[in-house]
Amino acid sequence: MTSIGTGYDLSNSIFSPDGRNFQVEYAVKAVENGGTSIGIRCKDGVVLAVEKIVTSKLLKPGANKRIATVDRHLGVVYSGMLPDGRHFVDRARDEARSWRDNFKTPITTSDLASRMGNYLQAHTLYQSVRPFGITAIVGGFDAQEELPVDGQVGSGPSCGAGGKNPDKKYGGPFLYMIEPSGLYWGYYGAATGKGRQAAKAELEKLDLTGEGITLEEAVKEAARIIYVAHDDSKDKEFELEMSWISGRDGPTKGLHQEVPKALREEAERLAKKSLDDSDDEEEEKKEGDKMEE
Amino acid sequence: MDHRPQAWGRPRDDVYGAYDASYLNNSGPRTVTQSPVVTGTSVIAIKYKDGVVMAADNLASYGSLARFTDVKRLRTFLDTTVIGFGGDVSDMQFLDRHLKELATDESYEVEPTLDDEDDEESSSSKPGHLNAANLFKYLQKLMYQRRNSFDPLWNQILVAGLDSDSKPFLASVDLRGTSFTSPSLATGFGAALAQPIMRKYAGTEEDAAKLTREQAVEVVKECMKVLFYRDARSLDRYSIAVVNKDGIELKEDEQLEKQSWAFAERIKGYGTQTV
Amino acid sequence: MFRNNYDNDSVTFSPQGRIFQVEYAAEAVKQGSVVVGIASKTHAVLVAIKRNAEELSSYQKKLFPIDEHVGIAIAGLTSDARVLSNFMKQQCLGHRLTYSRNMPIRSLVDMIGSKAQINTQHYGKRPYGVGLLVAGVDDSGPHLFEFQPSGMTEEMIAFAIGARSQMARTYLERNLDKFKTSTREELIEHGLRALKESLVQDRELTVENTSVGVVGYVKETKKTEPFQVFDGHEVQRYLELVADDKKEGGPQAATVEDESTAMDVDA
Amino acid sequence: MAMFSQNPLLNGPNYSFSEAPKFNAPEGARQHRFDPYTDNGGSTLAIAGADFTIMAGDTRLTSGYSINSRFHPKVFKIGGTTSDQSDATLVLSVVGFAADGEALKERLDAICKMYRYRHGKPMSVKACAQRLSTILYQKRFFPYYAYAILGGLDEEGKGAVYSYDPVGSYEREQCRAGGAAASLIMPFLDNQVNFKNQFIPGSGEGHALQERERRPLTRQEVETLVKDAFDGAVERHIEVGDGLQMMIITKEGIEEVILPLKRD
Repeated sequence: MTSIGTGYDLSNSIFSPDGRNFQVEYAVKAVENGGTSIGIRCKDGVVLAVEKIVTSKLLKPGANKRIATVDRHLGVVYSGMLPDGRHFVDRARDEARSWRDNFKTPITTSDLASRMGNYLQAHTLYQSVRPFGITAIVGGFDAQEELPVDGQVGSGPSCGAGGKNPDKKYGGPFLYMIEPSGLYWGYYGAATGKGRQAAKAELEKLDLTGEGITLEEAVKEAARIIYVAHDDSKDKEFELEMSWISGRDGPTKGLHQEVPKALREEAERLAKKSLDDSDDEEEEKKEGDKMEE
Repeated sequence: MDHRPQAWGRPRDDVYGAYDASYLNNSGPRTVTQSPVVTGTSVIAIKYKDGVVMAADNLASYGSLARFTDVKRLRTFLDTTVIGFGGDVSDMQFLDRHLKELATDESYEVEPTLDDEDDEESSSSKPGHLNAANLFKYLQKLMYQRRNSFDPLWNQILVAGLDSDSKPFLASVDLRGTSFTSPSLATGFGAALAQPIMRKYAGTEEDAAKLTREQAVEVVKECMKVLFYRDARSLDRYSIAVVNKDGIELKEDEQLEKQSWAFAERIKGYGTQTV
Repeated sequence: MFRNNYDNDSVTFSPQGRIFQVEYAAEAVKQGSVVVGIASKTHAVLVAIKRNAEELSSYQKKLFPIDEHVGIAIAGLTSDARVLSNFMKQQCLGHRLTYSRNMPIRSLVDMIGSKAQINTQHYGKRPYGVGLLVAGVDDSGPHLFEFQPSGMTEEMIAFAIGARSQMARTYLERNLDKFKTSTREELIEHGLRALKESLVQDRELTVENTSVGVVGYVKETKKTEPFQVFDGHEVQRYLELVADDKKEGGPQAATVEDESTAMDVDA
Repeated sequence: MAMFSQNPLLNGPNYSFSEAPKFNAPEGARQHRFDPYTDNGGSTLAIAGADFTIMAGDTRLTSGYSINSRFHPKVFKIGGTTSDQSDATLVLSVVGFAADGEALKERLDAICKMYRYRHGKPMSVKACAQRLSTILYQKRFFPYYAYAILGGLDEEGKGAVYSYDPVGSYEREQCRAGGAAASLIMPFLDNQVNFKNQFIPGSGEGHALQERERRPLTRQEVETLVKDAFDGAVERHIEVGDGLQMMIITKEGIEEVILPLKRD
């Protein structure tokens, strides 16, 4: 690391000779030692999941939620410095509200991602602030139907397309991930935090880009991936939290909600089972190699 | 040809005459609208044994013109509270949007209940969520604050639901922030026409607690009919809501029935008689 | 590695992604004397060891009522605690005036959480040097929250912070499953026993150095048993609950705390 | 109905103050400006005894000729640490414009609560009286349109009544009636509490006739006076009726009594 001792890594917004902002890179380190969080975009919705490391047995089980709702149709999960994550969520909720005040319609997922990306990027421009110590995954379902404008009275004109292009499809599920630098991309599957490598490997195995998987499958896959990602730091106990969003005719009726307890427990049972099966396969493989020597 | 920018995109003065800007108020203090434009008429409500029945017609009048006939003047909040708006419709829309944002904030506080297994939570008293009494206090402060800044929300609002002890709650607040509660309430014309009728059935809290749901709905429908007879800014299509601990049943397109205009014959000047 | 360049202010990340100023602030919490909190289905309890600067001086107050349904136990810089408790008091009063109900404990705690977070992200600001245990009741029953200088706030079944609080936490972990159905007196007893675990061997619980705070919630009637702090002789009846395993040699005089306290820590 | 009617004279009985907007306004002034005030009727009464104070008020709330509510209390315990005010020591009654009355009560209550939080003891009635005066005067040019009366026990445990005008001028008195029927009740109190125009028969001729000697009234006598005062007021004033709310402040605490009044 050419940074330490050169003095270029001491304050924010300073470029090192090779063009890097080390404070942002150090912020990414803070993200990496947080619990794993993932998002999966399926064809009829989005699933978010997070591995909440249980820091003390005295914590009240199920009380400390990490996945937050922004507006009603958007979910945010994050890894890294949790107070930074809460500040991120507060700001996201303000952005969603100001959008509604101006346009009288819910904010789209891409617009929220863009605004939050700007907010994080702004924290890399000045020495008076430090970058955010989180990477956030934003999942949402933008309305496909023509929603009545908030507070609308009467049903409006009955003729004409109302400015909509009839053959263009609007809305649908969206997934974005925003890094401390403010950089964000759209994803089919996103993962961050300690177990992100293992999680990414598992996500790539799923057929997310082609025909896509259903919401129910995604809930089961998400649980399994979190268990796999958690696998290496086996000692620490963890609590799985999952949320999902579907279209208006789907199970959550367009709202971002926590996955019901029964469904989550079922998904966890399958995840543990598939984890044990894959352990047995490794034993057989090892014995196989021994036999060959 | 006058190429100066002020002339761009404007009808020519030499053809149409100089522009009359007298209606603009470019001197004097910034003023806000202080009179109702599109208005809704009475909202009436009555308590009964397990909850509250509320009704309001679907008319929005523009002065004496029956301008909009499908305006929903009963709005719901978090399916625990029904809010009825009399007075200015644009202020109603603003308040409805504002309450929707308040409901969104409420949905952020996802409260794990005491214990998942031991008690079913009725919708009206979901722990942590604002009930009707809480929402009423909020609205009362909002209306009073707007009155203090001489920029009032020109409404009289009825709020119905359950209070913190899960008992029926009904209260009213108006554009000045004046608020009060009573076993039955009515705004506008309803205060003069409907209240005397409703008070026969729900004069005191004890009387109201004896009313069944059917009786309460019947009384409210009777009053809506009387109001249609006598209030010149009323309509025969209305919305009616029943709220109790199981939530809200809202019907937004009821037709007034059992009308009988026989009494009109006796009114001098009606139709052809000259007596 | 080179810790001293990265720990001057709260806007500098170290190469491992840590903010040392926030971690040092957490140390200030450990300077304060130990406090314990426990929540059950019907009550939330706070107990605290109070310290005096010298033999003849008064004892530092540790439990503060914020509103009729919520109170806090503090560990660390008392001045920071005063700023936070005044803020919490105003928020609860404002909430009650606006909604006429007990302010939900979670939203109250989130407020001081985001307040504290800001102090860890802007130059020229410093983290709060105090940790809080917030015990209260609202429509969804009793709650116990821990607040840390980093802005981290979490809901607990029981917890302890302050000097040697690890011993108290070990006691709490051993008796974890008893708390949910404990009665009001049992909760206080558990709290005091946990406190005793954290005492330096020759010190003990006395009416001078022990404070008890209790708040309750009756689910059927939705009534709140207001938050109340018991000090001095009012604590005697609770001390008797845990007087059974008193060490021989009778009550020694309370020796003065030996650690030197740099700042005006709550001793 | 009265609220939306364009005709100002229909704006209800103009007993307490004339609210009819002027029509002969100079050119350019708007005709129908928003009037932030209204009169919600009702009446209050406070009498201080030797070791008690009674604060009373009717529970009717009106606007114009309609009754809004038959039970809208005007007398409030303030300064308690809990929302049920079980340990409150002061009582405030407000009458006039109900929204201002409620706002005033909530502000004073919040201030008393903060005082108790900061000083560890309840506010004395004397201190609270002065604080209320400053609250009222802060809005001297957009007043709280409410006639406030503050009741409690002074440092020596004697009954204390402080009465106010809407902008904060105040005075400690033996008794005071406020609101719509004040003009009916106050003379009754002068005669029955302060024994005005009552003379000892045969005690002298002309100026030598001695006035009846004033003595502190017992609690029972005062309660009867309050009931009679309100029964009289209800008979002759349409804005008073439905219910009588009384709060009796003694050193044991504050007792509340609710009695029916005529509902016509």
